[in-house]
Amino acid sequence: MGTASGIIRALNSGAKHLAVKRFTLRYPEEKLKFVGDGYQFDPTSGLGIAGYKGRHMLFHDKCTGCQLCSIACEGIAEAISMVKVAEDWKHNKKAIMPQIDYGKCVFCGLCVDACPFYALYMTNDYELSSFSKEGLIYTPSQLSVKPAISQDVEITISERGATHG
Amino acid sequence: MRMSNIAKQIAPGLALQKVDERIMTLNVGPQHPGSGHMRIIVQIDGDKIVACDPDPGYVHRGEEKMAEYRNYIQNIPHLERPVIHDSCNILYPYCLATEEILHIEVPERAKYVRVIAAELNRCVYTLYWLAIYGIFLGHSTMFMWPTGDRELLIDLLEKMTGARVTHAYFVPGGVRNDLPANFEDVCLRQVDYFEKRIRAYADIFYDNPILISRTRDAGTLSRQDAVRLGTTGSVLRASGVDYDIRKKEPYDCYDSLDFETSVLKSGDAYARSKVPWLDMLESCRIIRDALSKMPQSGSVRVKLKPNPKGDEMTSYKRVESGRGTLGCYVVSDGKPEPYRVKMSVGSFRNLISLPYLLKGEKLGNMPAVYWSLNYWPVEADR
Amino acid sequence: MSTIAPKFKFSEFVKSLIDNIFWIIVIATLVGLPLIMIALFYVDLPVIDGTLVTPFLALTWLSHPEVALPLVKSFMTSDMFRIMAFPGFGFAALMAAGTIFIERKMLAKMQLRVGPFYCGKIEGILQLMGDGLKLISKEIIIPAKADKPLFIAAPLLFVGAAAAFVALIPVAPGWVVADVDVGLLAVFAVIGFFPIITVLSAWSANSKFPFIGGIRALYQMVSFEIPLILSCLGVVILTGTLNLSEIAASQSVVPWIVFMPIGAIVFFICMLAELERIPFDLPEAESEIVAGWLTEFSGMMYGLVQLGSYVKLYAFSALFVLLFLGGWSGPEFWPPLEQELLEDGQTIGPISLQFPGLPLFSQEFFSAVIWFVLKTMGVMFFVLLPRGVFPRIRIDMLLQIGWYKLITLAFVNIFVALGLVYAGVIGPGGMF
Amino acid sequence: MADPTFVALSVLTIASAIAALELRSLIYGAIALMGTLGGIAGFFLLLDSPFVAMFQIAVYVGSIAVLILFTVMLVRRELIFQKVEDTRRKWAGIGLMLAAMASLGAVVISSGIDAITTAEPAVDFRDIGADFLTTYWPALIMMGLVLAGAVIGAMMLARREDIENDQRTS
Amino acid sequence: MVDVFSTPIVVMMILGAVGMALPVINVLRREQGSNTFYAAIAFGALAAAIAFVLHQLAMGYVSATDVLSGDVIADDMLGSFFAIAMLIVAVFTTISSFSYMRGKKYPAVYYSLILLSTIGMVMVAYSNDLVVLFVAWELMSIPTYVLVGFNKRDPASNEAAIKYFMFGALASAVIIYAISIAYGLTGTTDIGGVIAGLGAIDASLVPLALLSGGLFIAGFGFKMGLVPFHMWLPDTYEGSPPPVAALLAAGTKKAGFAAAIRIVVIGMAALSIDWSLALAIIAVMTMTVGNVAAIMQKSISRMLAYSSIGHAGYILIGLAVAPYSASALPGTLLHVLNHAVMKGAAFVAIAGLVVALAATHIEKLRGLGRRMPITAIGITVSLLALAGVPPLNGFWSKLVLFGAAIDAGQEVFWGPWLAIAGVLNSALSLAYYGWIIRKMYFEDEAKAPRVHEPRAVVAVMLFSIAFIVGLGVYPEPAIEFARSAAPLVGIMP
Amino acid sequence: MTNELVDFTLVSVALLCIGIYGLAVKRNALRMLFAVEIVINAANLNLVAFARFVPDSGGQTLALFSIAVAAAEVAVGLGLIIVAYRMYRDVDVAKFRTLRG
Amino acid sequence: MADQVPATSGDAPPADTPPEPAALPELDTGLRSKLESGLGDAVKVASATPGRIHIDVNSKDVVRVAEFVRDELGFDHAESVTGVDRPADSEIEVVYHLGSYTRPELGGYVMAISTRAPRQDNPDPGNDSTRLPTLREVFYSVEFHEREAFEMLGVYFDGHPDNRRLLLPEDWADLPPMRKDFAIKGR
Repeated sequence: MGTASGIIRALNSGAKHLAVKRFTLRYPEEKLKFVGDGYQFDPTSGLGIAGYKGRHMLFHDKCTGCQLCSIACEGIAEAISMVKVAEDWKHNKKAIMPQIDYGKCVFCGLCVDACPFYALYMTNDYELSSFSKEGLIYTPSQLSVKPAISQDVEITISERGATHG
Repeated sequence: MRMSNIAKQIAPGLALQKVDERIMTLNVGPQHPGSGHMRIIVQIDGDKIVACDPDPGYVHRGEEKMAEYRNYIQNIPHLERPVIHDSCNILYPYCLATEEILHIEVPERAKYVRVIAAELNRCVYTLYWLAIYGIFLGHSTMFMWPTGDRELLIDLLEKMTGARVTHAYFVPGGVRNDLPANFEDVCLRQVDYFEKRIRAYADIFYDNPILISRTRDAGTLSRQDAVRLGTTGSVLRASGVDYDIRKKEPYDCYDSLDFETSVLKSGDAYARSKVPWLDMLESCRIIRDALSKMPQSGSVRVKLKPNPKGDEMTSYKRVESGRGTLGCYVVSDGKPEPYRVKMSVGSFRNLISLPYLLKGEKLGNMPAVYWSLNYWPVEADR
Repeated sequence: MSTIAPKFKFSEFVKSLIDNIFWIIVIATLVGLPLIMIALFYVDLPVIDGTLVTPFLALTWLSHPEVALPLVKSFMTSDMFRIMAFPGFGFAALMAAGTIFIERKMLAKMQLRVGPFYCGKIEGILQLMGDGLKLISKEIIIPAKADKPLFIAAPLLFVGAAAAFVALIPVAPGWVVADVDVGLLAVFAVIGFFPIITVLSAWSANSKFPFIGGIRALYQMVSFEIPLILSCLGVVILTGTLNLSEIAASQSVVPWIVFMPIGAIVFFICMLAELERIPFDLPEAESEIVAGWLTEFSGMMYGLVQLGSYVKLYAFSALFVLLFLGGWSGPEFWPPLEQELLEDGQTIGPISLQFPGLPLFSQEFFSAVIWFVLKTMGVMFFVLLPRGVFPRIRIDMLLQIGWYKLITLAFVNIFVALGLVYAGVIGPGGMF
Repeated sequence: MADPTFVALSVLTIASAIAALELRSLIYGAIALMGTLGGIAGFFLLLDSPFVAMFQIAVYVGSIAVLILFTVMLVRRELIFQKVEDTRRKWAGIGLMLAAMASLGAVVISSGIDAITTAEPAVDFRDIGADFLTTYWPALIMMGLVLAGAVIGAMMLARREDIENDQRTS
Repeated sequence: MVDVFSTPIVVMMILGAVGMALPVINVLRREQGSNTFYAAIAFGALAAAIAFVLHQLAMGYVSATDVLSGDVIADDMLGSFFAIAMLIVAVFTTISSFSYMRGKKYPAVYYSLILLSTIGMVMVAYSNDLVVLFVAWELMSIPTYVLVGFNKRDPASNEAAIKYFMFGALASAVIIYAISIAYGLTGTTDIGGVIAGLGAIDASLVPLALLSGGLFIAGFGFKMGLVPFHMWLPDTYEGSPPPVAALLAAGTKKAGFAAAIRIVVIGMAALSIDWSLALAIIAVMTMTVGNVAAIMQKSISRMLAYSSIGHAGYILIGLAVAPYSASALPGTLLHVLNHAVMKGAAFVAIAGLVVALAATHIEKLRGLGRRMPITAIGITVSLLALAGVPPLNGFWSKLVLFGAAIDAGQEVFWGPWLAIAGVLNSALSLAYYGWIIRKMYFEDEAKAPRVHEPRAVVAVMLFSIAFIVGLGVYPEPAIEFARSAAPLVGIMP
Repeated sequence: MTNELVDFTLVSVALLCIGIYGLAVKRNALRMLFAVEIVINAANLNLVAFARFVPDSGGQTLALFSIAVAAAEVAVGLGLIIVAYRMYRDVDVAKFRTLRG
Repeated sequence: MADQVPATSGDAPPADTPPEPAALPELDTGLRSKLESGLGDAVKVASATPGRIHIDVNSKDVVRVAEFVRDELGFDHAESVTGVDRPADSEIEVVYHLGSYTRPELGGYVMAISTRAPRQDNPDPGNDSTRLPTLREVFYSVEFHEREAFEMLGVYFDGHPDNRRLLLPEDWADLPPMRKDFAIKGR
């Protein structure tokens, strides 16, 4: 009779779950809230600051065009290339800045680790899809814009199960 | 110790020449829903498997070769690719070996953070594996529940590392960033709930009489054969061998944590499917223990020289990953790049037992036995 | 831009559709209607109530409820209506569609997810239509070495057999397509067609996985047919008839499941196996044999097989209700309408409302149908529930269950029935 | 004269009987045989014997045709389409068949059997059940023995002895 | 309604219960072997059945032969006579299988099928209704299809089975067609009713009745091995396991005669048509073809097969002259009984040969007299009896048969010619029987060692020698029994 | 009752002849089995037709028996054919030529 | 390239001077002495750290050494078989990492047996002199590992029953890819 009781217990468990809250995140309407502003790196202490590794953000006023980010990426994804910008910065005589191809980027964040000047951060933006490959290449000027993101949902755990908002 | 009779039983390779016409050759191949990224050439006679030849290599991408061209840090995002669900654990032995080569001592807090991340990642991997095991057995609820509950842990890992699956979190010398604020509370709450959830799998899955009758005595691997075939991880522990690197050769802070290894005796597909589940329960315990014993402050990373060079030496380090012992053999020739990196992965080692286990089974047992080996094709191919 | 149709623009697509529809309407009005009228001029039209029906007259009648309702009523009693719409295929297909929707939502709920959600605004209620449209628009791929006639015919035959099965199911007193004296035997005769169709389609696809699946389906259906038949014998012994309507009518007091729970359980399990539902969905075990005998079907052929299998699901559930749950019997929902309401209409203040021909159906009929549908839905729920709870079993376990356990239980059930009859408790000349 | 249903049924039955023997593919032959059996069931319905008709369908289509199809499918694919026969023998057979058909038909037509008519209602199938259990009960028992013997024998024949039943030899 | 305690029902119950129990026991015991165990059970059941039939006869519970009783099963002398003959054959088969089946697979199925087939034969003899007759006929046939093909690995056995099955299935189809016409003409399936109905049908329906009769003869003729329908017989007897061949030659064939006596003879007599000439022609053809073909055979089982075709011809003489001579049917019955024993013994001896020497070729019989003396004596006696050599029982039955034929000469001119054909054929048959005997005793192999004879075969041999010689010396009781069992059909209206 | 007995009997006779033709001409064991089935069905048709016109339940009873018997016969026959196929890898009766005397 | 520019951030001083090798535990020394006493000159201990011992063995002796290690020391399975290309020595090194399940005290211990095969510049896998005796008869678990080493480095294992490709495609016609002279595109 162990079989019968096992079957009944399984059926009971299945039926009970009809009353448990749904777990699904309804993605386009709801977006998951992330910790902080994004992944940053503190070169003095050699430690990162916890955050989501999303699209990069480039501070033009700090970038010196030293290519360290590009070199760091070379063995990994080769997503960063240095391009000329029509800007005139004192600390960036060559006027080259990173341009990132998100078709190749693996979001490891090692370029952020490599930047000694706080010029490259990562943000919480992950909605980067595009209809063309060209659309995935972000020029320095695009990278300098802070993405406007609204992320509001977190996992909440209650008596009737965990759910997203 | 005498030579096993397994060697005589398994014919060298699969005689793929023209066999008896009633024997049908099935390519449970890369496009078949029941194999993952590999091919199992199965010869069946009626409903009974007479021979089987696993054919991995469909997702081979030469990670070991690539590692010879990049320096120790740049290898990190690559080497985690084989098992992105278990990326912390697959980086773990590489980091340990590199630390030995570079002579680095890891800070105390980093050890605990590493252990927490590794255990969370083990659960993430195991849930994914369990979900596929469920769908292989035709149990669609067991596919949905673990994939849903996995979200809890992915959420935690995302808070820790900033990425949901490919974390690239471990580096030689520690981890890349400290825990976010208030992480301990969130982690405890979610892990508690998670443990409640996975205990609920028992009713519908592990105690389900149909599942038990289906996987009991399917593909039984005796203790002796498990040792001889060199299986590892849950396959080995399900056959009654108490072998866990975390206990046998404790790395980082495992020797200070309180946990048990889960061992079952019967060695069939049911036991092999239950051991990872028991492991997950232990993981919850380890995480809670580690959170309570973790130093509240301190560095989590040793600063390295830029582009560090190791000594001319070799190092072989092992950890217990979701699929068993995961060893990394690093040969250094004094250059910034490793001379040779070899991953000894559990999936690849367990694959040897597949032809042995499937021979004589029913075709209906094929998915159950195959996936109970805790096999991840991408990891085996590397 | 899509690489498949680089110039595609949705607005132009819609515009072309609207163009087509416009021209079709214009041509139909200018050419088609006159043609029809001319044709009608030469056709002998029937005489109804002493008046010769002309097209014009027919149109005017439709606007007049007192004439139109009896016409509708008479249409509703016609054989065509019964076969196509109400107790027949249309009703069954509707129930099947409802079943699919309920199955998906319920399974999603059980698995803590949402299920179909967007199509149709309200909880994805139009998802099935969307799927149907998709299947219709998909290309039908026939394998090169397949036996084409058989391969194409198999889905049609499958749906046909399911429809034949439905035709034997009474829904309310007198509402049945084919009221056969040997109804239960006819049901088994129809069930016997399914394995043949399955195995033929499997063979005709000329592919390994369908063949293995077809053979599995054959084993499964043939070996579970025997306990299925045996489990019904208890009911036949107690009622002394094979007519399904009479069997249902005989349970107006107590449904047979009270006396024969074992038979009901055996019938239910066999039903799951005949329907290839989880845990007996071996013929479609995707992790072993891709999709079993359905592997090579594509597009609407696959859709037809699915439709057929859900219609079959409805029919089996209805059969269970008829045999064990008392069919349509149950307390009436509301008292019959008063006679004067029907004749004189309702007077509210100065306005008096007339309901000519209001009772298209009687109250008993409505009550019966509602009870029947409710019970059938309940059985369907229990058919659907195991899908979320159980894994698939293995073929040797399946055959062992079928041949040893279920047949034994079915015989136990027969002896129970015989015992009841000989004890004089029930059955012919008994209490009920 | 016979009504259209009868004519259609007889054409179906006889044509599919011929097709069962003459179609190139054995599978289609088996399907045509099912047509014959179904046609016979239709005749039974015409003859007001629904019980026998349903029994015919259930047994012949439900089990015999399945068995035949199954056996045909076990046969190698090229054999299914192979048709070996002696042409002379075939024509002789056809001639013989036509002659026999003509003579037997003549016998039947000339025999005055068409004088047999009846106006009585058809037999209720419950009487058949009663017959089974009263008059013919020894035959019923023997029928059970026949079926049991056939099942035992067929299982003995079809069992394959080259498959050992144990799973592994270790 | 049939009495539950009448002879046929009890025999059916005994054998059926045991026959069904054997496979169940096999399943429960979960093993393959243990041939002797199942054989002993089967032998016990058969012995009990024979004992019961004899007991019923001795106590006088069995009614006189009566076709018109109206019951579906007639518990009469005719049936009991055949029942005894067939049960003896079944016992022979079972005993010889003791040795033949040793080491072979599925003994439980084998003995179970033998018992089932025996029930069929017995019930054919007893049945008094076409429905029962048909079902019994099938019960007799279907297990033998399996039995003939029992050696699954042996192509000869399988080929024999397929041929036998094809003809057998056609035979049963033809029989049921014949039954359908007879039923249509008379509106009943009771044999008495059919006979009465056929006696009174419209003249216009007579062609159909003839068609029915012809189909009956054809259907039964397949089993009896009459000449146009005999093609399957040699192959089947040669290919099948020898004990099964004994069952076929001595058992199912006789059941065909039983059915023929019940239906054809009596029914056709009622139809008052001169059908006996046709039967006589068939008889002559059958015996001639059988005996002539037998001379040319190289294999002893094939020779015996043709010889049994020849004997079918002798037996048919009795049927042919039945309306004209009162001793025709007793002669038939007597020869049926004798032939059952003789042919059964001969095939059992072959089974012994197959077990001991693994050969049936005639050349292998050289020196058998020394190598297997008892078997050789048994073969010799049974062959001599088959040839109708005087002091043996075959002589008496042939004497009665030919006597009846000559007796019929008073009414039909061809009666004596039948007898002459029979005598000539007997002489012809003596030639090849003698040849075998010569091979066994006079063509001696130089250093042939003595071979161990299977004990079961020896037992059968001893019994049959005793039976043959005993009835040869003292034939009166058998003749008397046959006379009492034979129905009276000579009375023409 | 618009159909007459003779019509059914004629159909039955036609089927009988077709079946016997098949048995005589065909060399494929399965086709021969088909032919046997056709003959049995012809007989069944006859039986039920006569039973309707008598009318009497005996014919239908016999038809039921014959259907059941045919099932048993087919099971055994197919078993034999399968065994033969395993040995000869063929279903052609003419290829079974072990026994030629 | 990578060695010109630091890839990691930070300019902290390197962890200098390798730490002193710790004294080996008793188990390690015991194993080492057993090895040396049991096999004598056949083995040369290349390195020994706590829990690890790495021995160099001539290819002629490798089966004998492996049997000794299995039977006397209790190592019962191979964890990995690593091929290392040494073009400088014109040799290919194959390292067997052996572990033990049956002896609990050896659970944390790994023995590496290293052996070398001659290397040819124009390899013809399976037909040239790059051969080693297989250890499959000693450790069943090396079967797939040795197949991998065969296809990746072109070391033919004499006596291995199944020297087929495992991971690489069946039509791979280039150099064995793990050799140093097989260069990744663009590097």
